[in-house]
Amino acid sequence: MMQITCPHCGPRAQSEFIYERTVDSVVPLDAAPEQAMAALFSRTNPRGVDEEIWRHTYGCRAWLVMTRHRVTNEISATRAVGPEALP
Amino acid sequence: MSRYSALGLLRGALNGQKHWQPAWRDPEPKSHYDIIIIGGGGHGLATAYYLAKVHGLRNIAVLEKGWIGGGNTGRNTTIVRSNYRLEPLHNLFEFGLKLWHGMSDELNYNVMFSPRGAMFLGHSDADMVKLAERGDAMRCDGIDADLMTRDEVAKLEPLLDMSRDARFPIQGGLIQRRGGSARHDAVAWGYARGADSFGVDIIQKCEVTGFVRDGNAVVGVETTRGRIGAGRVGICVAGHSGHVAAMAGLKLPVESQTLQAMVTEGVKPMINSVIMSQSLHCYISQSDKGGIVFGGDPDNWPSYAQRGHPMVMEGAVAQGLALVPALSRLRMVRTWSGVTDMSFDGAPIIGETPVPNLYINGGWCYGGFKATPASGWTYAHTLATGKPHPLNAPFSLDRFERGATIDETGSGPMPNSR
Amino acid sequence: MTDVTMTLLPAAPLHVFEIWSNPASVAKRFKAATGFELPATGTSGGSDALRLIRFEPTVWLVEGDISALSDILADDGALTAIGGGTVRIRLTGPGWRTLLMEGGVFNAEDPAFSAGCSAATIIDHVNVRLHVVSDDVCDAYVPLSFSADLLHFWKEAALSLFEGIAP
Amino acid sequence: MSGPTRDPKGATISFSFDGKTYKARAGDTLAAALLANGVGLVGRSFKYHRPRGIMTAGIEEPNALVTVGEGGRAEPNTRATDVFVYDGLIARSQNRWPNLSFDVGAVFSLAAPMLGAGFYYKTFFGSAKRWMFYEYFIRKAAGLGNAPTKADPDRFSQRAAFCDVLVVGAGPAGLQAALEQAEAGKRVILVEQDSILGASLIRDPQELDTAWADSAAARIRAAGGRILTRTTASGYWEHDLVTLTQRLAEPGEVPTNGVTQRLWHVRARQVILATGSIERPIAFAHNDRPGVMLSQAARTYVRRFGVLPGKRVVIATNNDDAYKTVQALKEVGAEIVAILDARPQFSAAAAGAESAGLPVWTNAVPSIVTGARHCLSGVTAIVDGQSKNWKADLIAVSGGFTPVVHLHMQAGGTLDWNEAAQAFVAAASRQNVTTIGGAANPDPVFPVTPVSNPKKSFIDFQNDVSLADVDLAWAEGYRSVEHLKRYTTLGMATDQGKLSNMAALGRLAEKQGVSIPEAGLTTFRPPYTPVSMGLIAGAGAKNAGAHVRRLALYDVHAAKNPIWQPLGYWFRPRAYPQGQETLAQAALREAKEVRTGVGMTDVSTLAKFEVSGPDAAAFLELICATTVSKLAVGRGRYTFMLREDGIAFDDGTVWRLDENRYLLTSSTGGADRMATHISYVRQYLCPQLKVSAVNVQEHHAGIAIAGPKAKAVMDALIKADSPRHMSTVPAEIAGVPVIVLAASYSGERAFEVYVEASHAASVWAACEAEVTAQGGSLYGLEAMEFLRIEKGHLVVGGEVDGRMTPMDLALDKMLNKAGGYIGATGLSRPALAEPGRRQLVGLEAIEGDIPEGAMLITHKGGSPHGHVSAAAFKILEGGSVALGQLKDGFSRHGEELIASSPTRGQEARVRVVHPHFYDTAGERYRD
Repeated sequence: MMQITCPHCGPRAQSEFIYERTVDSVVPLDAAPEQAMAALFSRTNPRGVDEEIWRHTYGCRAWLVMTRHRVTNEISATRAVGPEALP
Repeated sequence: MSRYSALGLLRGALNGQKHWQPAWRDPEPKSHYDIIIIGGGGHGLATAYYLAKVHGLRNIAVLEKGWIGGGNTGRNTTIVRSNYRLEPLHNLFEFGLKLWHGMSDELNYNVMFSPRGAMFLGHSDADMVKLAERGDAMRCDGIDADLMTRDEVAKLEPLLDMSRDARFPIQGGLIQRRGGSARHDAVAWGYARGADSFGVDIIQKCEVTGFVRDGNAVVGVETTRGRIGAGRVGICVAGHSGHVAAMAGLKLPVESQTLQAMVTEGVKPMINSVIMSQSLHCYISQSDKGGIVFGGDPDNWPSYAQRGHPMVMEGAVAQGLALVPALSRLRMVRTWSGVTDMSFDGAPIIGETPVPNLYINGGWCYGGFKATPASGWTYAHTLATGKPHPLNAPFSLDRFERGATIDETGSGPMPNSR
Repeated sequence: MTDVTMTLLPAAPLHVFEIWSNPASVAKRFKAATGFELPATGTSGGSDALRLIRFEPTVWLVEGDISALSDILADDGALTAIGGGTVRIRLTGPGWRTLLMEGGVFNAEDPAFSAGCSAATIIDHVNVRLHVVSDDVCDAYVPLSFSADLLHFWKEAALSLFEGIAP
Repeated sequence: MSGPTRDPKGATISFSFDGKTYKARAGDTLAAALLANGVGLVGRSFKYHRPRGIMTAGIEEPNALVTVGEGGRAEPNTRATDVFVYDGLIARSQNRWPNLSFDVGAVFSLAAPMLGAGFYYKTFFGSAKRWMFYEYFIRKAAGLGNAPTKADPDRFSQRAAFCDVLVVGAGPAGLQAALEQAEAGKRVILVEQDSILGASLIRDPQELDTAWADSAAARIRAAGGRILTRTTASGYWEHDLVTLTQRLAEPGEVPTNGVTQRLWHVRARQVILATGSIERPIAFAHNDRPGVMLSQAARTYVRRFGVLPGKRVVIATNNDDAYKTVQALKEVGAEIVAILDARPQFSAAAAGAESAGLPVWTNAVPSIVTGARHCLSGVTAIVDGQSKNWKADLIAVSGGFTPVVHLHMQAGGTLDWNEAAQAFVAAASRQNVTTIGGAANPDPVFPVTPVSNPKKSFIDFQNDVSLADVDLAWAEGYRSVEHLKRYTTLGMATDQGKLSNMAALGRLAEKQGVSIPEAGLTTFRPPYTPVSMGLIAGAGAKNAGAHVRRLALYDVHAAKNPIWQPLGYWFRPRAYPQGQETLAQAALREAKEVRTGVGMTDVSTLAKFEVSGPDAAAFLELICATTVSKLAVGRGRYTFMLREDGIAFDDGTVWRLDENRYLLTSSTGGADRMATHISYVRQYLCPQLKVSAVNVQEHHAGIAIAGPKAKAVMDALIKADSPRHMSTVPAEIAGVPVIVLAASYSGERAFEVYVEASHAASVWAACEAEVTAQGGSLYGLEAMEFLRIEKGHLVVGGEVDGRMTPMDLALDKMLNKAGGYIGATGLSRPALAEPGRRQLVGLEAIEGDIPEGAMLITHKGGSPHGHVSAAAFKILEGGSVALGQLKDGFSRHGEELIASSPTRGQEARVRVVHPHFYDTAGERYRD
């Protein structure tokens, strides 16, 4: 069980978070059909570092982007996404 | 190849079992093969075996980066069944199940396939209808499936909690009596020995590091043991499909996730079949050595780490104990994890790639072990003829973007099933 | 002897106060109108008359008199009632920290998690929002549908923690 | 030979083994107590049922496995060395029949020459059924203890903890480290699997003694540290999370407060492993017999437990540590008949022993021992190439030391080879973990090459794997260490290779002609020692980790004793039977009530979202595939939602409550998924929107009132004219503010009342009074299902099964023509428009009742063209009708098919029709 640093709440147990998808699989709202299907159905799926979208579902409910190594589980960065927020 | 038999063992009893030969050779790679299969797991070895046995090809190599059977073949819960709801799936797996029933004799290697019955439990009327629907779909296509009453379930598995006020009370089940479990390692070893006997080169500690291209076409592989030419190359490395396909510039509809399983200390027989559930996500069986083999859902986040996570394990065990409370004082003695190719409809991918001469077999999610013979048979057909076998035609790589997915659970393109 | 007790607080209106734009201006208007700052992440502010507890980056949970809040938000956010779906369970006694470690993953034993702090976490599979009222009191905001089971879990856990052998 | 003995003085508690009562001292392990009572034979091996005694004094014990406790508390395969005797402990031996002394299973030993490694793979051919015949007997012979058949009466706790430093192992090194860290102001947790701290100081008194251990412990506690005994660090996971398994009661013991074990999830900033090492056995023939014991174990029994495990003792060693055992045994009067030192030269310790008059033999390696079932009688060794014999009742062996690096390796750490110690030691780790003490600095040893008959020289004791099995696996090509392990089952027993791994690696390296580190090493995975399944499950064992979600109106329904139906984690009333009514009778009555009068039901579980802000409509037109912005204030509409791949995944209604405020409802089963979807779209995809989308699923309880008299009921309740179909008004019922929506799932004029859940009971009571006054009654989910099927309404999880597009469901006319909704691009995939897709149809029975879930086939023996997704009866006129999915179904209206359910032996002849069986014009909705 990993420890994930929520950009809002600090280090918390992975149990509070849910993985959503990789950043490269986000389908932008204005994507053309081919672009949208490529995002949905093809992954770099690296055996190394990737950027992933997680949500602090059972914590502050905010979304975050995590840079994580898929073999060692080293998390090199997390950053907040979403509307502008006060500190 | 020295033939295996009880007589052979008796002879061995007199000579200290000294007459047995290596089960497979340890050859040096040749400079060129007609077909190279990347990946010496059960699927790759079965493919090589059927290429030789069914298609008469001999100049074949299986390249394994570690030791054969060391990936998901040796890291699963050994369940064999074909009880899928959707037609392309149950047809493929049923073809495999028929091969399982003759596998030990076919390979002259006892893979200990034990058709003790694969049972899904139903916990509500709604579950029972879903189970009936699945069973009806199978029966209409000629595959065995039987609904079980509560009493029949209780008789088969006396240690299930049959109380009416259980959190998930057991109302009945759906059993596939021809399903069961097998000795996973033996499947890899048996196919390896069989393939080797036809002259297939099984080359261990030989990792593929790149593809040799002629224009767009693949004409060989670069490996840690040098360049090897090939007429056709088949990727067969489920769990790491994305990693290998990337060497050919391909992105796949696959995300790698960890699936863990565990086994308890051995006890005298207590679980008679393979127990699964329509509402819960755990599966329970007992190995011939007496350990209770236990599995659950994959970790639901991408990972190539062959390590499990306590929270996933705790969830699966809680579900299992709710079904079989008598497991409480047994002790979990070993855990293991496999890296699985989670495809974006839950079904495998077997067929051509956009790259000439390069084929792919992967995306098995957490259900690949039982498919081993069917996967090998159909992939061998595809590699030998360049065309899909009717059974694997629906499982093409391009089905996702075309919109022809085979989504057994209806959960859509995200493997975390949002 | 038991050193934590659980009490259900009476149902009361709860609102979420969400800011979707210009948070700094809203904060200014808020301070001017109420006399206290919009609380920072992981804290609460105000008094019994109006208390805001922050659990989310752009959302505050509001207890008390909300009459001034719509004007403060103006077009930069909205107020939505959610109180019907939340049960407040008050944990009283020095043992509340230990109790919250049972079936939990959040460090409620951290002394820095003190009066005026808030945190949301998961305990025995239930999403729980915590607000420390004082050294001896912590309020838990629990979804109504899970509250009966969670209360049962806490009662069993409390028995095993504080009666019999030391933890 | 008399076997082990102890002065019986001080024996105060009693226990039983195989039905016989014995006395023990408090603080004894079961192993110590059995030895003290002269019990040498404790178990039988797994494969050959060989007699086995007590080999170790720790958690690595491979042989002395017993079942402890009774009923649901019985713990099979408990190591006698890892259970402390309590008064009344009941232990039984395992894997023997009819009894331990005379075990019929021992015939397997006779067949041993046939049953080498991998013999199963080479025989028992024939059909799978034939294998199952053999397997029946194999399974019966396999396994060790019996599982309990009763439910566990005790509970298991799981608790989180956080610390600066976690120290694993409370030997001298661990205690010292914990003390330093605690007194430096760190939050420390110190764990020890034994019941006491610093136990090795009893075995090997140093300048530090147990009094020092006690004072160190007191200082650690005084500095705020937490010390847990009977606690094993069993798993080292990601980011320095360590799981600890703590025994609050011994195996089989009744716990004082209901909790028998606790699982700790400890997140540490730093972990210090002071886990020590495990002594290795030596391979010689019959080295598995009772009377063969590890040297340190013998010393432990003498010094800690006051038990003399043998009177005439042979010592076999390749290191100096065993000379401490010589000393310990001599102190209590045992006769040392020979010291077999494998080293060619006298070490200082060996020379010291010899000068003290002890019979030390160098270049001496044991080759075979003899004995009866219960004890040893003689030892033979090869000394300088010559065979020599001694009479002895105990051989204490030391083959060197294996550092406990399991946790280090679980943490992802690598290992270094220590040539002097012939052992792997912890090297680098990517986690914050260090190894100290004996585990980091094992004693030097001399490598020993076995000189014995490999067939009888065991390396994995429990699984009966001998050197010959390793040799055979090698010869057959199973040469990687993983193949070897899997082919021979070496290291797969309950001790997971703690004693056997190094011996096997040594043999493998010898065969390969390489060094041990070149031969490889298998990976250690959790758990370090076996962990009870009940502990892993924790409180979740009772409810599968899935709490029942209770309705706000649970008590109101429960008082009416309904039939409940699970729906996700919720339980909802399925029907309210009257008198002796069956479910079907009650549901039909309730449905008729709705068709002819009025009924009410609880719809609180529906997903609900309050969406407000200037961009609310724009946001909803992303989520919903229909238009939303055209709704006037006070109006609502049916809507549905698509996944990004264009497949329909939920449906519901959307209502414009105010200029900038909407209420969106969707299915119960999809509620959590929809909440995530809405949050993702709002927070991740369009953070710039001025919108607030709040999940109010539980805030509002929902009450549906439906039927021709529903309007009259509602008019009376709100004391005003009710809103017309698909309109909404705020109102008050019983003095409580509510929202009234005029929406119909049943096909009748109907309303949904949403009320803050905390006030739902009074509103429900008012509604029920009014409905009853109009002659109506409550209805449950089953009636609702009848009503909606007859009306042809969809249900998520039924017709909306995650595989159907809006076109397949005939919803495409409602799609927002402007596009822009999520899923619009996915819908353009070519195969979604190709022929052969399943499409929604109605089915009317021509003959027989249509079984739900049945397959639709054109002729007997044909492959399915579709299936029945929901079946019901026409409520007033009778007759079986259903909804289904049928290949190219839109163009097959009028066709006759068979709805076949072979698993239930049911079938019906059906006609494909339009999927609306009731009021197709929708006239009954309107006033």
